[in-house]
Amino acid sequence: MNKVVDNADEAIKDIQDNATLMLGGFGLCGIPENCITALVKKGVKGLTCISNNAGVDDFGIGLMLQTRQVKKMISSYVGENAEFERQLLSGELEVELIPQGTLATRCMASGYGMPAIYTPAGVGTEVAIGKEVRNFNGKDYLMEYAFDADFAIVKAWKGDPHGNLIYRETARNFNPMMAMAGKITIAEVEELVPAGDLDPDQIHTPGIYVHRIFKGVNYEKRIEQRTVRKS
Amino acid sequence: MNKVVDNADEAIKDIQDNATLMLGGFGLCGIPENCITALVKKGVKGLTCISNNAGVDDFGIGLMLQTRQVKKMISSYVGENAEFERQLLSGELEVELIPQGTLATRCMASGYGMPAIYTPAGVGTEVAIGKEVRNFNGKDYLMEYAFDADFAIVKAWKGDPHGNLIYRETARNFNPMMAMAGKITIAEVEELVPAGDLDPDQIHTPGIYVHRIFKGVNYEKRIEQRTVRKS
Amino acid sequence: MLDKTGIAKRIAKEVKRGYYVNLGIGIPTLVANYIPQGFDVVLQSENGLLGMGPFPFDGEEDADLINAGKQTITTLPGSSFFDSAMSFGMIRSCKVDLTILGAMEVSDNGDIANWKIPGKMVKGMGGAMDLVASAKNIIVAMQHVNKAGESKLLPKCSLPLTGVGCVKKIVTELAVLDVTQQGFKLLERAPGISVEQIKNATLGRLIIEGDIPEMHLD
Amino acid sequence: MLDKTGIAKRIAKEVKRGYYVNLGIGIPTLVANYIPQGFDVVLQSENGLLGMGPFPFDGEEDADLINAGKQTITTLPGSSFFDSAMSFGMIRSCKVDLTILGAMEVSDNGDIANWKIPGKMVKGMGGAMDLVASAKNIIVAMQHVNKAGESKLLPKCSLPLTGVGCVKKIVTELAVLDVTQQGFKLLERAPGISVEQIKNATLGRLIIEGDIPEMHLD
Repeated sequence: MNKVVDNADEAIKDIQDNATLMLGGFGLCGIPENCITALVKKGVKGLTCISNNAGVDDFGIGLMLQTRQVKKMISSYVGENAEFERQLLSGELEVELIPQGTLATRCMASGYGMPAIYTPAGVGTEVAIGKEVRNFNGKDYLMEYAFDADFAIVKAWKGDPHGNLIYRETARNFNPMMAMAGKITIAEVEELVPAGDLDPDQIHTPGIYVHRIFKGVNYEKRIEQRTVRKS
Repeated sequence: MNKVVDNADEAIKDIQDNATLMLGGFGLCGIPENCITALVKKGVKGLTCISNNAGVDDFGIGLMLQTRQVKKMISSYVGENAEFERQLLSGELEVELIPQGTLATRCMASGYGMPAIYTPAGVGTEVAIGKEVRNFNGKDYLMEYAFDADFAIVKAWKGDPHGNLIYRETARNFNPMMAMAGKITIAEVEELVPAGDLDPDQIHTPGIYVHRIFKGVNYEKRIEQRTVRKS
Repeated sequence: MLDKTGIAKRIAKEVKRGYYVNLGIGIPTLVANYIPQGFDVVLQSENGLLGMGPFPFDGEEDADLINAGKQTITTLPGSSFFDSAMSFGMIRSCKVDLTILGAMEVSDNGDIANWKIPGKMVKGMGGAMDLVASAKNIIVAMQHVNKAGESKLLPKCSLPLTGVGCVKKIVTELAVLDVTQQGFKLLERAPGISVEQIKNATLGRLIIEGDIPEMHLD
Repeated sequence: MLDKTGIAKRIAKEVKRGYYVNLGIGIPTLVANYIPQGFDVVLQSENGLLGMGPFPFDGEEDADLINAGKQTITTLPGSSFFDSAMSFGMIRSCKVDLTILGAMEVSDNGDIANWKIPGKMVKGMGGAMDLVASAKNIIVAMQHVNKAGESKLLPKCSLPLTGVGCVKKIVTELAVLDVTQQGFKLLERAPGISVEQIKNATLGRLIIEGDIPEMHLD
C-alpha cells in the first residue's frame, strides 16, 4: 500500500465548502498544523469542525476562525479564543458542546462500527435534553450516537506508507479515535519512514483506517501554558 | 505502585469455587499458562470460564476440563478438544457460544464503563433469540451487555510493577480487553522489568487495570497448527 | 469442474488492488497463494493482524504469531498487531473491503449457514457471525453440492443461519454466481461444465441470461 | 480560615496509598504538592496520561507532554500514555479512585454546578461531566461563599448542573463536610472558624452532631 501524498495541499485538495471535518489534538497539543495551514490557504468555507478545542486566536483552528471558514464547532471546551467568543456572541458561529469523554467515545464508536453508545456523562443536566435515558443496573445512561466526518485530519509522530501511525506522549489524545471515524482520513506525520520500519507491536493506528499520509514540515508545536518549576 | 506477587499460586490464592474467570488467549496463543497450572493445583471447582477457546485436551483450559473444574464455558469456538466434547454431550459441562467480536467487545465495554453495546453480529440468527434488536440508519443491531468477571487472568510479554503490560504479536488478542474487565485482574508476564523501563508510549494495558502481576516461568507456548513452507 | 485450487484461483481474481481482505479457513486461505506478487493487498487476520504473510520456513515458526486458523504465519513490511476488539471494530466499521469464507448452505437471498449442524457437536461460530454481519462484500467459496449430492444453493437454508442477506457472490466447483434480489445469477461456468449441470445442481432461484461464458483462470 | 494552599493540604489527607487520582484545574492541581513523597499514588490526566509528574524544569518543557489544564508536565517511572477514549473509559469504569475538582455550587444532595453561568460566555464542560458522572469518590475544593458573600452550599443549585447526586465531600476555606442523605454533615472546622460561622455561610441543610473538631494540617 502506498498512501503517501506530497504535502498538505495535496492531501486536502478535495475538501469542499460545507464539509464536516474532525481535527485531532487537545488544546494545541497534537494538532494537524500543516493541514490547518493548507485549509486556510485553500479558503474552503462553511466548515463544521469536530475538535476538542478551537485553538487560540492566532494558532490552530483559531486561524480558520479568523478567516471565517468555520460555520460550526463541535467541541468540549472552547475557552482560549477571543475571536471565537466574538463570532459566537455575534451569531456568526454555531457551537455544540459535548462532554469530552462522550466526544471521544462517539468517534471511537464510529471506528468500531457501533452505532450508539451509553454513557452516564450528562445525565440530569441540560446535555440530556432530548436524549434517550436508559437505566442499566440501577444507573442512568444517555444514549449517544456514533459520529463520523467527511474527513478526519490527524497528526502523528511517525507513520509509514501503509498509513500506520505512532503518536507521541499526550499528543495522542483524540487523534486515534478521529483517525478511525473519517470517511477519508488524512494523517500528517513528523517522520515518514519506509514500510517495515515501525515495530508492528507498537502501532497505535493501523493503516487500514488511514487513506492519505504525508510528512509535515515546519512544526511549531506551540505551548499553551508553559509551566515550569525552579531548579 | 507495587503490584508484584511471587508467583501464580500467590496470584490466584483467593479464587474460590464457583468464581467467574476470564482467561486471555486465542487458541493456545497468549494464554496464561502459569495461572492455569496453579488453578489445576489449587483444585478450585465449579468455575465459569470466559475465554475465546477451551484449549486442547492436554493443554490450556483443557487441563482444567480434565480435572472437572469447569462448570461452564463462554467461548466463540471450542472445537479442538475431545474431553470438552465428551463433557458437553454428557451434560457435565455447560457451554455458551458467543460471536468472537461480540465476546471481545462485551469485555471492552466493561473496561470502558459502557453497560451495553450494539453489534450486527447474530441478527437474524439463533444468537438473537431473546435479545433486543434495534435499527440504526436502516440496519439492525443486537444489544449485548458488557460483562465482567470476578477475576481476569491475562498473559503479557513484558510488564512492570505498576501493572503496565506490553503484548507480543498475535498473543495480544483478547488479553487487553479481559485485563480491563476483571474485578481483580491478574497478569503473568515473560519479563518483569523495573518501573520506567517500558516506554510509556508503547504500553498496551495501563497499570490502572491490573491488580497483581508476576513473572511467569517455564513457558511452553505450544503451537496448535505448525504450518511451514518449503525453503 | 474446478478443484479447490481452481476455486481459490478464480476467487483471487475478485481481489482488487488496494483491498483489505479477510480470508476464512479452508479454501479461502488458499486464495492468498494466487494474489499476484506485488499486488497491493493486505490480508487481515481477525485474531489481530493486518499484513499477514506466508507460512514461515521450517524452524522459523513463532508461537506468538498465528492466524485465525491457529496456523503459524509471518508478517510483511507494514504489518500491525492489535487486539480482538479493534480487529472486529475494523470489521464492523466496514474497513475490510472483502471477506471470503466457506459455507454449508447459501440461500438465493444471500443468507448463509456455516456454523452448526443440528445433532452434531457444535464447535461455535468463531468470528463468522461478526464477519458476515459487517462485511460490505462477501464471497463464499464452497462445493455446489454436498456429499449426498444435494444442492447447497437453496431457496432457503435448512441449517441454522450465520447471517442474513449478506452473501454477494459464490464460487463453486461448477460456477460463479452473484446473489441478486431475483436469486442466484449465473455469471460463469467452470471449464467443461454445462449450464444444464449447474441448473441441476442448484435448488434456489437461478437466473440465466444470454450466453454464460466459461471462466478464465490466469 | 484556610487559604488555597490550606484547602489543598487538607484534601491531600484524603488521598490514600494505592489511589489513582484525577485532579481538576485550580486548587485541585495544588493537591499534588502535598501528597507525601514516596506515597504510592498515581495521578491521571484525562488527556491521556497515568503517572503525571511535577512541572518540568525551565528549558525541559515538551510541547507533546501536557496535562488537562494544558500545562507542561513530566512523567514518572511507570507512566503510560493512552488515547482520550481509553482515558474516559477508565474513568467511566471507576478505575480512578478519587476525583478532586472545583465547583461554583454544590447542593445538599450532592448535585454540582461548575461549567456554565447563564448570560456569560460558555466555554464548555470539558471532561467534568464525564468525571462527576463516573467517579466513585468525588471531593469538591471550593470557597464556601462567592464574591458577593452568598453561600455556594445550597439546598438546590441555581446554575445549570454538571452532575447529579455525585459529590461525596467538600473542603472549603471554612470546613470539611460530607454529603449525606440528610444533607451536608459538618466534619471539621478550619482553624479559628466557629460552628456558627459555618452555619451562617451554609444555605443547604447542615447537620451538626456533637463537638466539631478543628482540622489538623500538620
